[in-house]
Amino acid sequence: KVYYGDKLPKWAIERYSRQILLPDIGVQGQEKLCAAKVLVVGAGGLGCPASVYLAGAGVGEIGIVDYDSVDLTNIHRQILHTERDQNTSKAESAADTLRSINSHIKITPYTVQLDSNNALGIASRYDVILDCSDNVPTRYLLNDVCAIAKKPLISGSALKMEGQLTVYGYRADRNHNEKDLSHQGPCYRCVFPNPPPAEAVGSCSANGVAGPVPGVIGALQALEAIKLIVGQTHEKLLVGRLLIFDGEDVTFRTVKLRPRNSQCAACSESPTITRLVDYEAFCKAQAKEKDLDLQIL
Amino acid sequence: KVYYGDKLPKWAIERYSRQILLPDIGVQGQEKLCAAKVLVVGAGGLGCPASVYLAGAGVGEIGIVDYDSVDLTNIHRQILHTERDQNTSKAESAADTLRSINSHIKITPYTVQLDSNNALGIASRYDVILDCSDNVPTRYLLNDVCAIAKKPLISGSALKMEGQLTVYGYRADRNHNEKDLSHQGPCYRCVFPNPPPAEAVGSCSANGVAGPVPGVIGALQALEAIKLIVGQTHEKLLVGRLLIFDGEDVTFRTVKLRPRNSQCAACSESPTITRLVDYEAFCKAQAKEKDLDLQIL
Amino acid sequence: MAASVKLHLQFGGGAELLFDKIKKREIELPALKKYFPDCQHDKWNIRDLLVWIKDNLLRERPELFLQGDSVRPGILVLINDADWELYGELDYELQDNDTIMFISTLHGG
Amino acid sequence: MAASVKLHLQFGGGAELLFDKIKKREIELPALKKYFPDCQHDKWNIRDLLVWIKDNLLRERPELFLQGDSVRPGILVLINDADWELYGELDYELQDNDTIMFISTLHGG
Ligand SMILES: [Zn+2]
Ligand SMILES: [Zn+2]
Repeated sequence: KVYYGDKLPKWAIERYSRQILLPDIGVQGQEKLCAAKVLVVGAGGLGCPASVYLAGAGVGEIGIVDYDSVDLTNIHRQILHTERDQNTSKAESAADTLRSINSHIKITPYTVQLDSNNALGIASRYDVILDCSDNVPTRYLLNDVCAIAKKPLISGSALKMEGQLTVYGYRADRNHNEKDLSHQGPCYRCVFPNPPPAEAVGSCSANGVAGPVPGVIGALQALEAIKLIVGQTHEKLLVGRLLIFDGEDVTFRTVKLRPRNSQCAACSESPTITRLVDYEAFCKAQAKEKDLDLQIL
Repeated sequence: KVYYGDKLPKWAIERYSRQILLPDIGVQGQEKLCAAKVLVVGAGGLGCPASVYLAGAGVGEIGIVDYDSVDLTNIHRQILHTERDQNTSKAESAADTLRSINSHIKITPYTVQLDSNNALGIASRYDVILDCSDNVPTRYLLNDVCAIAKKPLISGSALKMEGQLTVYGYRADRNHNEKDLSHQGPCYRCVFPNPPPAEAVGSCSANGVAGPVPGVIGALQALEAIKLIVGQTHEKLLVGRLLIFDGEDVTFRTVKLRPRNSQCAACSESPTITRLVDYEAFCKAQAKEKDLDLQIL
Repeated sequence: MAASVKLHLQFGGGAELLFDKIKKREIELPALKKYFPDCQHDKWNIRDLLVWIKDNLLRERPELFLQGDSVRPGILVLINDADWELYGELDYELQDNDTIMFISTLHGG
Repeated sequence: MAASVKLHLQFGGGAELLFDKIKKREIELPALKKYFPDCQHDKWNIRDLLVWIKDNLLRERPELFLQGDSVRPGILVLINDADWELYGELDYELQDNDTIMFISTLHGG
């Protein structure tokens, strides 16, 4: 290989030039992106736009997890799947599209339901986890995985015309640009120690979602992942801040979250959760989206 | 054809169910989407995400204009093009991907440089225009086209880590949900009567852009188009409001623009611009993106 | 005796469905002792506000909004765009013109 | 004689590149007559502020920010998140704690 500069080959300098030009990325940032490994959990409305921008940016390894297969009702928002992909694995379908966009990176599809037995093994292969899932048990599972494995979790969600986004479990000690290396952002359990009652939880299949809404949140998840990988500090990231988007009138607000809880069951110095539990039991809910009763139409 | 309800066939009710469930869309809104015609000008960083969500939503006809061909440096943000599409027409490449996502809609690629001779002819076939272009002359051209043809213009832009979005030329008289049918939003010339000096204008190829930034803005352009088509009123749309996004720290703000200028050269009752002019001369700039000088790398 | 308090209430993330689907409301609370004659303190706090909301605004299924004397898990309370935990949660004394927001967390994707 | 005025200045869309790449600044303007002894009016307006910015903050290529006594075409001036045209443009009298934002319009895609 012919290297240009220290590590990046010349083709990469040219191919990624539009982002290398950004002062916040540069050649060094691109080297970090090319070396980074990101796990995207969910190949749906959030995971599709998130992973397509990560692949475009040249993130070296992308894992994409989804147990489900492509349904025709997914396609309005799950932009990596085509009509021909119906009834095939979402993870495989997404991976195929991502490979066609960037043949220089490694894409690993996981057609599995993430659970307490397999999650740590899969997540430990990656540096950053994106929560693009669609149910409460998986969100607590991923939080605890990230707390145990000490990985940042970029958590997006979308329903109807609204979306939410924040970065959980950020640790400054991984980033030498930080002044205070002891800074840690809150985790999901710091803010939400208890799960919501199952009957209060909506789902895209039961309540609907406008396609561009997860599109916005998923793209922002990719942006936060890129910023995190190139070493932006916590003030620039959505650490300890929650973005709330309402597409109904296109309003965004960023609210300040509580700091990390020094007694948190998951992320404190002496956590009570030291291994994964049964999240469907903890949340009294299934780790899959609620189904739509088509009778209501 | 078997119709379900008044007009929508049963397959469409099922396929688009996730957005039909939304109170703001419903079966009536979906009928409007299936009957709508949207022109997307630019198959780049904004036009790709914008058109993919419009195709997903079932917009009946989508035109996509781009004179350019796919370059490897585009792919990080122009998510409808794959590595195999290099050097082919961007409009054709985008159209092919959109067709694979939705075979029930009509996609028309236009591999032309939009100019004063062809713009009105193309735009008059559509109900709503999305400005996903990348240069100042095309932005003034599209504004005047929309003023003359009385079409709303959903204008997005992105550069480096920032994005902007607003709806120009909105006319309440096309929307029977509006209380005041005389309301008109400002056009681009109402706010910016004179073009900027050419040396003050940045471009994605010269200044760079983070891929997810046009991803966010393009998805929001699609959302505004969907809301406009289903009949949301101007208070809910970015009419007379400009969204400003800074990805550096993920801040969004919505600022209030001036109202329509009753003396506006383009959109007033007695406009001085009654036919298209030479926009490259008016802007003292070429209607194409500034090129990157790769020497600087 | 403390005066009345004007508040901006906001509901989102689905919490508005329990409140006639209205996302933004301007309310004016009467003097606290007028509303709760037996109350031991002088100024409205969030705990009092939740009772007032239950009495005056909550249309259906209070268990989807309240649990005990607090909000149910999964609803984030924001006082002027900051997590209420930063301000003492239920004991925060409401100030004139405060914006109090109740956001249901979303889990869809 | 009018007192000093504190302002939040913000630059975006590339306009910050002319100001040491700093997007947000807190500034305090001295009493107007102190800065412009020959001035015929008492209170700072935007016209005065632009001169002050040129003298004190603008590092390079003033023609990319100013044109005549106003800002160049393509820069939107916002007074507390509203287009300055709604407030009299150059003649708007600055109030303590105003946020004045200069946003370059973007054209990329
Ligand atoms: Zn925690
Ligand atoms: Zn006008």
